Amino acid sequence: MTQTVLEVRGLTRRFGAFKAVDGVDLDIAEGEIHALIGPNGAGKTTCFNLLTGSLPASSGTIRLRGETISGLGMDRIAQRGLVRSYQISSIFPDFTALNNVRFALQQGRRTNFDFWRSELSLTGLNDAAMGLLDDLGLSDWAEVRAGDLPYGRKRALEIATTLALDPQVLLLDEPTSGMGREDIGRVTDLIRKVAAGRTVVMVEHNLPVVKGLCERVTVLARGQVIARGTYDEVAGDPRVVEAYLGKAHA
Amino acid sequence: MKTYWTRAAVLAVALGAGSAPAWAEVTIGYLAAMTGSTADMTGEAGLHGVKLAIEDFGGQVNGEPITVLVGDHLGKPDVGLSIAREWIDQKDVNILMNVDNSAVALAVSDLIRDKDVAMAMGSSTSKLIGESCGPNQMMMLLDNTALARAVVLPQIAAGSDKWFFITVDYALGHDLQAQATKAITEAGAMVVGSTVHSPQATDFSAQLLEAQASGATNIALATFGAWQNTITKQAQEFGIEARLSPFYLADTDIKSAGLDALQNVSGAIQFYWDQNDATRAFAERFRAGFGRPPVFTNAYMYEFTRHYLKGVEAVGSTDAAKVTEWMRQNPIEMINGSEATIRADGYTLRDVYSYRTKTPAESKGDWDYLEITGTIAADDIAPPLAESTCPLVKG
Amino acid sequence: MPFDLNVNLLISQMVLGLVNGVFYAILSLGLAIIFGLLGVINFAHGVFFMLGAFIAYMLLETMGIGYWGGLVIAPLIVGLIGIAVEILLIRHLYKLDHLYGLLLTLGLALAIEGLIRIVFGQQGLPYAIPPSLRGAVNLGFMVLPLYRAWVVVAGILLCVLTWIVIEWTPLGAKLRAATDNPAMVQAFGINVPVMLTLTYAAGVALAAVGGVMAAPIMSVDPAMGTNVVIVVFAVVVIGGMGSILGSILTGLGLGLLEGMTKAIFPEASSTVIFVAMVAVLIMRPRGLFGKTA
Amino acid sequence: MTSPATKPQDREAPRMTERTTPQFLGFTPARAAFFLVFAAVVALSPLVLYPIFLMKIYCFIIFACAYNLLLGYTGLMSFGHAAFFGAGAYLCGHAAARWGLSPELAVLSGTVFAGLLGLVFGWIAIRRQGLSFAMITLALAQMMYFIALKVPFTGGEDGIQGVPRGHLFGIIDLSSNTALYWTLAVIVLAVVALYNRIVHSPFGQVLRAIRNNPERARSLGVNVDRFKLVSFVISAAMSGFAASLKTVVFGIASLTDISVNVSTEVVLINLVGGIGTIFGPVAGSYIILSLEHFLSPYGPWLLLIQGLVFIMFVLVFRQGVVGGLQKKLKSHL
Repeated sequence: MTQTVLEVRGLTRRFGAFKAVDGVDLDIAEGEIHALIGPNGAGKTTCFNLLTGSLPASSGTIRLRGETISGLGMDRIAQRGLVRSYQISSIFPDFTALNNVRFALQQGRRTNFDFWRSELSLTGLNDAAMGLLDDLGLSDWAEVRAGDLPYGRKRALEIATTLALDPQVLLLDEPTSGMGREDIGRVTDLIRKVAAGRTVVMVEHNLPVVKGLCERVTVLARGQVIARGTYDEVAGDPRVVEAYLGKAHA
Repeated sequence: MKTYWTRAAVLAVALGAGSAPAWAEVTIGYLAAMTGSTADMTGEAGLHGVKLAIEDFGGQVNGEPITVLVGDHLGKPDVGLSIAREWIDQKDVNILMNVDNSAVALAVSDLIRDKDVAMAMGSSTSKLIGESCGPNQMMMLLDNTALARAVVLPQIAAGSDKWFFITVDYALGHDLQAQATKAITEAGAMVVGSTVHSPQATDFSAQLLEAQASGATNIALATFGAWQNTITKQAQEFGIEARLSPFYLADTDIKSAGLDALQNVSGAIQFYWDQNDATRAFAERFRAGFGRPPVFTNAYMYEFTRHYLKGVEAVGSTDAAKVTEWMRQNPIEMINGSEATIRADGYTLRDVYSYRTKTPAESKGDWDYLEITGTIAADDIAPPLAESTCPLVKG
Repeated sequence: MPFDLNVNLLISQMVLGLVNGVFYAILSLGLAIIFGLLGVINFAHGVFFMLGAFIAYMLLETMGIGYWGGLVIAPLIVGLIGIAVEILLIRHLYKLDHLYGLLLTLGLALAIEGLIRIVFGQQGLPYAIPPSLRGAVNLGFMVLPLYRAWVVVAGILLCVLTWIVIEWTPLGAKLRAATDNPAMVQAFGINVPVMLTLTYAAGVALAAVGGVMAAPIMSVDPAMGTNVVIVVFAVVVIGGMGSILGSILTGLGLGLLEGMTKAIFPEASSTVIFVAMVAVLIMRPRGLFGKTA
Repeated sequence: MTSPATKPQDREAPRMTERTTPQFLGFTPARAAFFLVFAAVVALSPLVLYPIFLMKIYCFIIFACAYNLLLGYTGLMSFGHAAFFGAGAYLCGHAAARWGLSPELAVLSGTVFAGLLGLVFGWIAIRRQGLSFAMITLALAQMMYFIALKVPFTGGEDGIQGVPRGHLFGIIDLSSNTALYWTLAVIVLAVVALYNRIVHSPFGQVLRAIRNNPERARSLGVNVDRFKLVSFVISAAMSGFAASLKTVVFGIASLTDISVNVSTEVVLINLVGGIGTIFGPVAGSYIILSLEHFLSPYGPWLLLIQGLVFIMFVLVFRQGVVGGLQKKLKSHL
């Protein structure tokens, strides 16, 4: 098997007495598309928040390429190449779509503290930004204020912004939620395209999308891993059926 | 409310005049705290005193109209300074009246040092007649040394031998405390303790408890205005037995705190409206326009404005040096019939009067608060010229 | 003589500090309730405190209604003003950034203070202690004026009562639920907009009760609210925003701390609360009773 | 490759054309036009208005720009800028009056001191957001006020008086109002240009991203707290700079400079002028200071009117004068 990029051991997060994530182990291999699925309240998003450092873990370790990243802030983790998108689209509403992407590209340029230089010094990034917008079908929207984009476009813009960082490991939180059928098709294609050369971990409710995209699947329920394997393997697992449909159907 | 509109009218005239060369007019700049705890006592009312004096002259002197500019320094030196500067630069002001705050007065006094402007100050910091004195600066109020003596000495003579200070944490308060402490120890009495209160304070129970614990016969209030009113009320609440000795007590304070809280207090005052027929006549005139009798700060505003205008008339110009020279050389005619003179350092030698506040039973109603019990001769309390640090005196 | 410590003096200053603490507690409690439900920091809180005192004064001067009447009527009037303010002004800002609520109430505070100064003048007005509460009790180590004893007892009772209403009654449960999730509560048929209006009114009425209680101690002064409200903000930051019990305990505790400082090191008494705030913020950024998460 | 469904909808989305707009030193044609108008007003206004009053406006323009950088472009509402204004004023006054430093060094020390204070306060306050941040800064500033009241350094309520204007770089005698006016005029124009440059730079882009969505900025690898702190310190230092100039002009540093009114005044200026605009601080300073200047003889009426202006702008004209204009002209001003 190929090398493990992301290695998680015993990841736990308590809120008071409640364990939202309870002793989760994960091994994500280089270059794979991995899905995290499970019923509502299974702890998938909390798990994401722990991986990206936006929530501190109660216990457990997270290693990225062998280096421990648990305990680092979200910005430091992002700088190391693990970047996420959000379930509810997270954009810079007052920026144009182009500027949203360009701002992410700027992060690779160490120009953040340049206060003496004109913004125009960033126009060199415009072509790269337009390229990404084009990939997501957003080129006609480049000059529109991001806050005024329709919902599906905001999601696409968020993914474009995330990709602009060229992350090694990409965490996508429900990338297709709220999208129309056609958009889902395009995003699925896009994820497949960007997965070349990088690793993708996604939380996804749309099981056909998971089935079509993901090489391996981890199923969470009540904060714990209850099954892992290929889509077909876990789909046949009685515990998974039970978790999704309740005991009566097991 | 009416007064605001009249002020607007005065201001409009002043602004209109400002654009044309106004060298011929007599321009009085009335700079006072029109907002804040002394505003009711002095601000608006003092302006009324100035206006009555102008009225005496029929609104003009030597055929030139008299204009009044009004500014609110808010008790802030920077605000006062910028208003004074603008008046001097733009409005050719001839005399600045009142400036009733030591910090503002010091700043403004410094500003006019090399300008052709006179200044009659309603502030009492001893510095103003000491190292910061000036040839065109005159002090209308008793300075802190004189005030402290006027209040303290008669009471020590009457047997008050242990003093405790509650002092506002301002330069004014500290200066007053220092002068009074000097007067007390020189007279052979004792200071048994002191405490400060912050200018933001609204509760003085801590200070009063300390005062009570010290076993003092008198609690000297080196503070004024709203703080003093609250202290007197709370002293009553705590059943404090030591006598309260305020330095600045105006009729308006008694009205505000209630005579109940301030009965049987002894002190000294420069003017009381119910002293004699002359003061009562003036009070009647003042009241007709302002709705209440004048307090001492309103009275001297009238006395000094009148004295200044007489000077302008006599000298025949508004040249500050010449007019102030005249003002020093001629006695000021006081409302109550006495006379006062301005010394070289700017201090005004005047008699003051010891008083006792009435009890609510003795009082016939609003504004009937004081009983004048004696006269303190000007020379007994004046800061000695021999000890003056004023360069004009030494040189 | 900062360190000339006298135990009697220390204890009496702490008792007197408790009087201030009661005012801090009442005010920060009102702030916390309003903040919890409306998400608005009510900068005008001090002004409503001041209005309580002024209305009590007016009731006495114009209608002869004394302290006890004032203690009931003034908060009711202020509550009505609060209703008007919420409906006419604050309501329109809920969908915006919370900071606009702060700015609006700041403007309100300036305007009301200006108005009071124009109408009542600049100087403080007298308000006598009610005859039934004159006199003093001897506690052995100090003589405590009866009125202050009353303020401490009544103030603490008022705080506890408010706390019980919020924590233990169905009304309070609805209030807390509305704070957590307005949409859900609306689905259950509780009229949330009305609840927001009444909460604001209750919060400012509480401030007015404090104002009436303060009137006989402090002079009835246009600046009395402004002076106290900034200290109360520090109390709220120390206690943790939105915590009901936290604001009560912190208010009382800081009153004690301030009293203690007056006895030991009077020069620092005006800064001690702010110093405490800095210390708490460095060690526990969410405040003493702030929720973690 | 675009199918009909991907075409922009008919609903009007405001289009910005910054990609194609030419810029010079961060000035688009619209901003340059405004800047030239401002420069012309600065050059001509002393003919009709009292120069010291104009200089006061310029000091407040600088102060308001400093504040808007933080509120309008970083999204942090401080209620404690009086602390930095006061700190700058006092140290500049102290340096000029008691150490005898030349005006440029005195102003520099005031600026640096305010910046350092900003570093400390920023470090404490930045851990909290939104309303907590506002209240903490307010309380910290109030603490500074009480300290200023107590320590002998500040001269209590007398303030530091008689601060000499001195000679700029040993050459230009600032005691003449004319020389001082033109010095201030050049400085205020330079500061507005610099402020425009900071906002429209890669650094400014980061600040605006943080204001828009701090969580997202962090997830893209931006150390949000560090940028907030840097912005806070720049704002504090600029406030100290403004206060130092004011001290040189008026010759006094006093408790007024550190009182809570200063903090609310700068918020009001920006609210009226336009939060998050370049020329909002300029317009706001002219409006609010004129209002104060002409209403100051009317005592409490000023308070009432200020309050009503606050309420009116919060309820009806949140974008401020320049913000409203910006919407009309569809160009960032």
